[in-house]
Amino acid sequence: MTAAAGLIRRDRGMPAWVGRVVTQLGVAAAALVVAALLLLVIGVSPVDAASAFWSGTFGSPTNAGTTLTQAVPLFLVALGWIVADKAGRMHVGFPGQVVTGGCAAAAVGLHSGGLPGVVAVVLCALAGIAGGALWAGIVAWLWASRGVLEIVSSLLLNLVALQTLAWLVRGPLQGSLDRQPQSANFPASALWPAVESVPGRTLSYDVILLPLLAAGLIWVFARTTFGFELRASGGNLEAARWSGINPVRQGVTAIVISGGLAGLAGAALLFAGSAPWLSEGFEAGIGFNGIAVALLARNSPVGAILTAIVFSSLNVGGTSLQALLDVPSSLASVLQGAVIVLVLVAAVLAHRRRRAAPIKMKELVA
Amino acid sequence: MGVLDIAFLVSALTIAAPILLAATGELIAQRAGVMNVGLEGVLLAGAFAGYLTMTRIDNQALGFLGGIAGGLLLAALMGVLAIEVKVDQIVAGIAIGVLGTGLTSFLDQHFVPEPRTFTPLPRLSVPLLSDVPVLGEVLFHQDLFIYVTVALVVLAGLAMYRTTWGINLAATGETPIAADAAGISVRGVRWAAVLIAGAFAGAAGAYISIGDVGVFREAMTGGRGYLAIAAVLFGSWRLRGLLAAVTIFAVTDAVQLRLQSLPTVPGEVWGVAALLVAVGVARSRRPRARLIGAAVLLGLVALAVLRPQLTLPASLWLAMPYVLALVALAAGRASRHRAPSALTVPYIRSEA
Amino acid sequence: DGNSAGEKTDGVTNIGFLAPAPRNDGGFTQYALAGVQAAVDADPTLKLTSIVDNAAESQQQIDGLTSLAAKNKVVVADGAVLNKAVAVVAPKYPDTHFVLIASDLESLANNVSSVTVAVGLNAIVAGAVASNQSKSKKIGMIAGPEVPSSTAWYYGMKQGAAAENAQTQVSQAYTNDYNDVGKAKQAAEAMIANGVDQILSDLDSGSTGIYQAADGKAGTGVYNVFALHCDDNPNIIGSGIVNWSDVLKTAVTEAAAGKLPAGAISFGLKSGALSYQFCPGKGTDAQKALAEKITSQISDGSITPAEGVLLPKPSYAYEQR
Amino acid sequence: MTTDPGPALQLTGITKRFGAFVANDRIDLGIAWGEVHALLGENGAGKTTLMRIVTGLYQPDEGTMRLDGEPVTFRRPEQALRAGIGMVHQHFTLVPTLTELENLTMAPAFLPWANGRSAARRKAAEVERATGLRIEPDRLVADAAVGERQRLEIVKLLSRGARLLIFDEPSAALSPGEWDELAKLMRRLAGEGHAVVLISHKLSEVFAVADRWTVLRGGAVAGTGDIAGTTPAELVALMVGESLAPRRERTPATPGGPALVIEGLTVARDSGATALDEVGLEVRAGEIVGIAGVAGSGQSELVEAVLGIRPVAGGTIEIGGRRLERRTPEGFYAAGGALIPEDRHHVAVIGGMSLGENINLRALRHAPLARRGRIDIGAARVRARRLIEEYEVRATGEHQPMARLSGGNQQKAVLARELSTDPSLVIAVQPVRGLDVRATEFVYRRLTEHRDRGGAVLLISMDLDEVLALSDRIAVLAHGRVRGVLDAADATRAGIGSLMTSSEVTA
Ligand SMILES: Nc1ncnc2c1ncn2[C@@H]1O[C@H](COP(=O)(O)OP(=O)(O)OP(=O)(O)O)[C@@H](O)[C@H]1O
Ligand SMILES: Nc1ncnc2c1ncn2[C@@H]1O[C@H](COP(=O)(O)OP(=O)(O)OP(=O)(O)O)[C@@H](O)[C@H]1O
Ligand SMILES: [Mg+2]
Ligand SMILES: [Mg+2]
Repeated sequence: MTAAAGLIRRDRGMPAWVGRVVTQLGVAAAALVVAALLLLVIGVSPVDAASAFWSGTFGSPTNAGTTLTQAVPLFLVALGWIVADKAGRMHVGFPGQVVTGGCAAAAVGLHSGGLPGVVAVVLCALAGIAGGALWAGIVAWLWASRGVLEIVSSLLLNLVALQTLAWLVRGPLQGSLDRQPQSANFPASALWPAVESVPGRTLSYDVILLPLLAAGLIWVFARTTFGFELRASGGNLEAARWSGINPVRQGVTAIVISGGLAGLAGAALLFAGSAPWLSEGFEAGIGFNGIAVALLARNSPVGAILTAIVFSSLNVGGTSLQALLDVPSSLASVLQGAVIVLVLVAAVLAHRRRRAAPIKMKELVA
Repeated sequence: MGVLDIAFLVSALTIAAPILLAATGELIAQRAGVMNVGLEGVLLAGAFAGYLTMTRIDNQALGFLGGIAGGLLLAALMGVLAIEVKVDQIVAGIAIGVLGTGLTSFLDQHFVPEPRTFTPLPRLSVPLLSDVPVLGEVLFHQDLFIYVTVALVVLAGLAMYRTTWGINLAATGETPIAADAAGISVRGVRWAAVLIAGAFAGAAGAYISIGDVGVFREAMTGGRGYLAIAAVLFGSWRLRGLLAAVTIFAVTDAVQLRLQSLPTVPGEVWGVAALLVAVGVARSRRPRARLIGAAVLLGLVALAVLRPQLTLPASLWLAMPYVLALVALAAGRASRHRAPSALTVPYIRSEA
Repeated sequence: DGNSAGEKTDGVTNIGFLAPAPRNDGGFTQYALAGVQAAVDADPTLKLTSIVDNAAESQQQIDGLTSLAAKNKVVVADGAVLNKAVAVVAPKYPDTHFVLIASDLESLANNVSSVTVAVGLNAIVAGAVASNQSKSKKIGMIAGPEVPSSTAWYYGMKQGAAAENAQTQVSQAYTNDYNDVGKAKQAAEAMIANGVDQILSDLDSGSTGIYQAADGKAGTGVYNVFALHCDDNPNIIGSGIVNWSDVLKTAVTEAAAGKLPAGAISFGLKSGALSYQFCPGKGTDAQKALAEKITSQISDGSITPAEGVLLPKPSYAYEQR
Repeated sequence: MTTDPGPALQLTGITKRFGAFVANDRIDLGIAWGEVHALLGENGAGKTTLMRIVTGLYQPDEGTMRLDGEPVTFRRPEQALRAGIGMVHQHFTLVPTLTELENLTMAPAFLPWANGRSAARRKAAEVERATGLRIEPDRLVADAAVGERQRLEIVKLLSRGARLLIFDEPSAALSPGEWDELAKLMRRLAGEGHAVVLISHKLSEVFAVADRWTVLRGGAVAGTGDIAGTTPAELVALMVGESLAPRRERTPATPGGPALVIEGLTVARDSGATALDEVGLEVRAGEIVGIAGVAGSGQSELVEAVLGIRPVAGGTIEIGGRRLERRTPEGFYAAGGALIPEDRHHVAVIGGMSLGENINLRALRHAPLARRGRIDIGAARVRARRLIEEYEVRATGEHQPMARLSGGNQQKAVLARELSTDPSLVIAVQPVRGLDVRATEFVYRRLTEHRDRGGAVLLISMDLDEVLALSDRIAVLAHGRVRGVLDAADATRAGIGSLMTSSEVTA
């Protein structure tokens, strides 16, 4: 039986599969053409740009490490979205949860100077998870007991979290040089370990979370009653309730788990990146980009690994295009937007070919 | 000197107008089932296109038309993605947000390297009415955009609630197959709604740039697009709720800017907050909510009377409107007006 | 690997520039960039290779600085908020010289020069003049984000106003964005409604909003920072000039020649980087005399800057990751 | 009626494929003005698909349609509606958040600012004058009962000028009284020159109203003819391809201990009004107790209270001799309960999940399929396949998404799920709704076998024949009270009928 339906789709026969790849290659080519045209507009050679992009993202172990490490928070948020989405809860509170997770982790991290490394690292990660989960818990509580739509409350809570962060880095957590709105640096012992052999130690060990969590999540959805009940609640809340599942509990759990994942992403941003301090913009848009990662991967955890790396290379490569070829930052974001649009279209076209559209059983009146 | 003076009301109105117009457009689109989370990008497109037009043809009417065209352009992209290709609307919106921000600043650097400044829209006084004390100054001495916004919002309300088109719109967002079966073109209605949203957001963007201040800056919309979306959601997809939300957002923002220049929070602010809570308590039916509300009310009244030397950091003040909105949602009775059922769901006939 | 930092090739010294704000912000970033450009124009062996702007987030700043450092001999980091990012990147590229603008940190690394201007000193003069000009004895300052360089203007104005008239009240407001014109307009209107009649704008393009608010209320004086903008609006009285362009030109030229010492370098009134200037036809003789008096009092030390007027200099030990 | 009706609608060689699956196979069908044409066939035979083609919801892969001799193609429902063809779908095409009047007003708007409400009100009044169908304009559709919604659908079609009306299993949602009204309406419409297509699994209904019939089997036409010249047995044989074995004689029940005991149960409706008033009821092991009553007598509240999703104001519920303390669906099932709910679409199936997962929906959460929270996928697959086979669910496999199954087959999957958990008590509400004849027989046999094995069954149905045929005892529910409990042997239609409609005085 296909407990993994929706995660792993079986295709019959090669032609559909081939067609999908062909479509995706076609759209990738289109994306490249669009990018090349934009670059030509400002007089940058697309070949130079390609090589600058490559060298900035995967051209050296150092940069590849950066790209992979920065993919982790995106991936964590994407997983958060997938968990909530499977339970039918469409919340968009990831930016807020990344921020609160990061703040909680930072608050702990700043005071963990005396602790042994392992303890500090684990404590910070747990604080991040707790911070995100707690913030998501508000969304969950409002939904479960007050009937407030999760998309509404989570959107508002994002705005609250951002302002709270702005206050924290000027108030209680401010501790930087120059009284800038930044915290002090976290003690080195609290930073997440990095792979020694990569020059610059840009590859943090948290990349192992990518395969680990993806596999874990697939397993949970396909092979555990918890995952099954979660999906059932998301598929049809009333039917789940009538068959003895507590869909409210499942929904609350899913929202809280997804908040915890986003909170962990916040901790990863601060403790696994190369900027070990809390600053106002540290969330860097990964809350929403993580949703895009999940959706472009069609909510597949394995696909999310790839899309997260693609997204992170777009970010990192965009910066290196600016630094190496003087491509303006605005053009870098235009390229990013164009690539997302084209990838979206590719995903849908490839999907159409497969003729196995996911079913939204939008019941009519009855 | 006070916080809640005439200038304050005028300022709140100016803050509110573009958000209100963009939110009304977005409400129409969402009632048809299309959510554009990249509204910020559409606003920017309108702001830049209006400004660009002004740099070429120094005419405010044409400038606004340019802004509308800019908004329509990005909205049309949303339409193609959401209605034709049927991609996921949330990612499409994210992409549109990124594109709007990037494109406008790129084109700005390219086409208008030397920033220009234009005269903002002049204030027009409505004869006689503008002489009414306080209200006259606030309501009848405004620029044309604000009058037009009010007119458009009223029109949008009439269209949504008093016409066949409004019924079709609601049906398309709620049960597209029912609309389809009744002969309504789901695509047609969704396209119309998305384009109206684009035109409204484009005009609102043009107001932010050439209408209010006469300049364009990268990312100058400063999150107003997100506020507009929040207002639609917080307003439970109804025009009345949306108005309430925009009012809360604009008033708190205007208060916040005033409070920063004051050493302590003046008593009248607590008083107004107490008034708001009192209204909430009066409307609430749940005993527990009333109890909590009454306690909060008492606290606020105490603050208003005692006027303690209290001050709140600016960022926490800025968080207030959202906290207020959340409290209002939590205290309100579960409304039967929920999100349109088909919001963000592409309509594919064979799967309906 | 980073150590192969951009050397002089063909006798050309490459310069890179990174800013958290947009390059055409009509203010701080734009003036700094103009200074770099002036240095490059003046010396054919200097070349501005790339500009990374809008780098608002720490990780992105580090990535940008890293890429720039690999390719350039001199890297300008335009804003004190970049201090930590510079502290991370600089030690990895000992052959690249980092010029950190608007920061006064002493010892980040021995290839980093923190170049700043004591803007607060200028604010004392501006505060005294504004207080003298004010009829309501209420003056104010509007800035973008609440950061030390902005609060320095506030505290300086406060000190200067107190020196001129102990009754004068000084208020402050932050729009959180140097370039949000609409917000600036709202903030200025709010101040004016509260009786403030002299406003100093520590904003970039946001200043336009203050002009428009002042236009609506005759008799309101506006003061700029960085440069004179007298043509922009008739209400402008003067400006607390901060000559970032000159500072940057000097710093970049020296850094390219290897002559800029590491550590904090602060420019002040004596160097000419700071000065208070009136717009043509503005300012009474008494006010001009007042400005000169205050300036010389600061210079000779009879006015010592109050707390918050100068940027803090914490002792700071960076722990490298 | 015209002298020469002629073919109003002529389908020739209509074929529709879903992927490799052929749902309609070269179908020829003629429908004349002035007739009620019954479209019959087993679950999954392709009836709904064919009618969706006729109304422009699907495009045929092959074949042509002629309306009054003119070739027509409908690419969307509007075109069909313009040509005068409308359909009352099994799942209504109404907008629940709008009022009934607004649902009528909903139409392509040529002038965006026009308000069609008053015109719609006028048209509704015209339809009422012509047919007697009355709507309540200002009521939200969400608040309307199923029969009322169906009436609204019909008014909608008539007011839009439909001349050929298609009804897809209309009686499935109706009480017998409502059905009688609908039947009369169909006859009247046909008498006025309309054409009516009726899809139904109940031959009694077909013989009561239809003039002609067409039977589909496996997507192809198996036969067509006049009602007058045929018998139910003949049609059944055509539908299933063989003649059905006659129903076995019922053995008398041998009731054991109490399986479900309800005492003094008082439950409120959503609106706060009393739905059940001190209801007492006992179902013993080894017997089938039927509950008869007109729709809205409190049946759904009774089910929801026993299941544990509706708060009770007073009274006790015991299952298997144990009183349920914290009443939750989980507790109900744990006590050995099973439930075939009435509203399959909303509360019984999960359309986005596979058939297999739906069949195992409850079993997957306990041993033997799951141990310590981990699912044994292999065992689950085997079980799903066995049940699909045993309950004759027509599907491409256990992977097929539930929403892609025909209505009847979804119902069979629900039956398989509920009856396979070895329950001591089965609550079956309208268990054969939407099922074809053979499947109906199958379900009746299953319920009876369950009883014979010592299980208890509480059968709730609006169909008095069903209650009479299956029950050992019959409780009559009216206005939230049990008006009497009869032994099936003594029960007559008339006796039950008078209890069902009894007023407050008799108690
Ligand atoms: N089975 C399907 N799978 C995917 N997309 C579909 C399917 N059926 C229809 N569509 C898409 O839905 C849209 C409308 O479909 P169709 O062409 O059948 O309607 P139409 O007659 O054009 O309707 P209208 O003119 O009212 O919009 C088209 O963009 C089509 O690509
Ligand atoms: N969209 C679809 N995709 C794939 N298969 C489908 C689709 N719609 C229907 N089918 C299949 O086509 C067959 C015919 O379905 P249809 O709904 O027409 O049956 P029906 O005769 O109306 O049955 P019932 O009496 O159960 O309502 C079924 O086997 C069903 O699974
Ligand atoms: Mg059917
Ligand atoms: Mg078409």
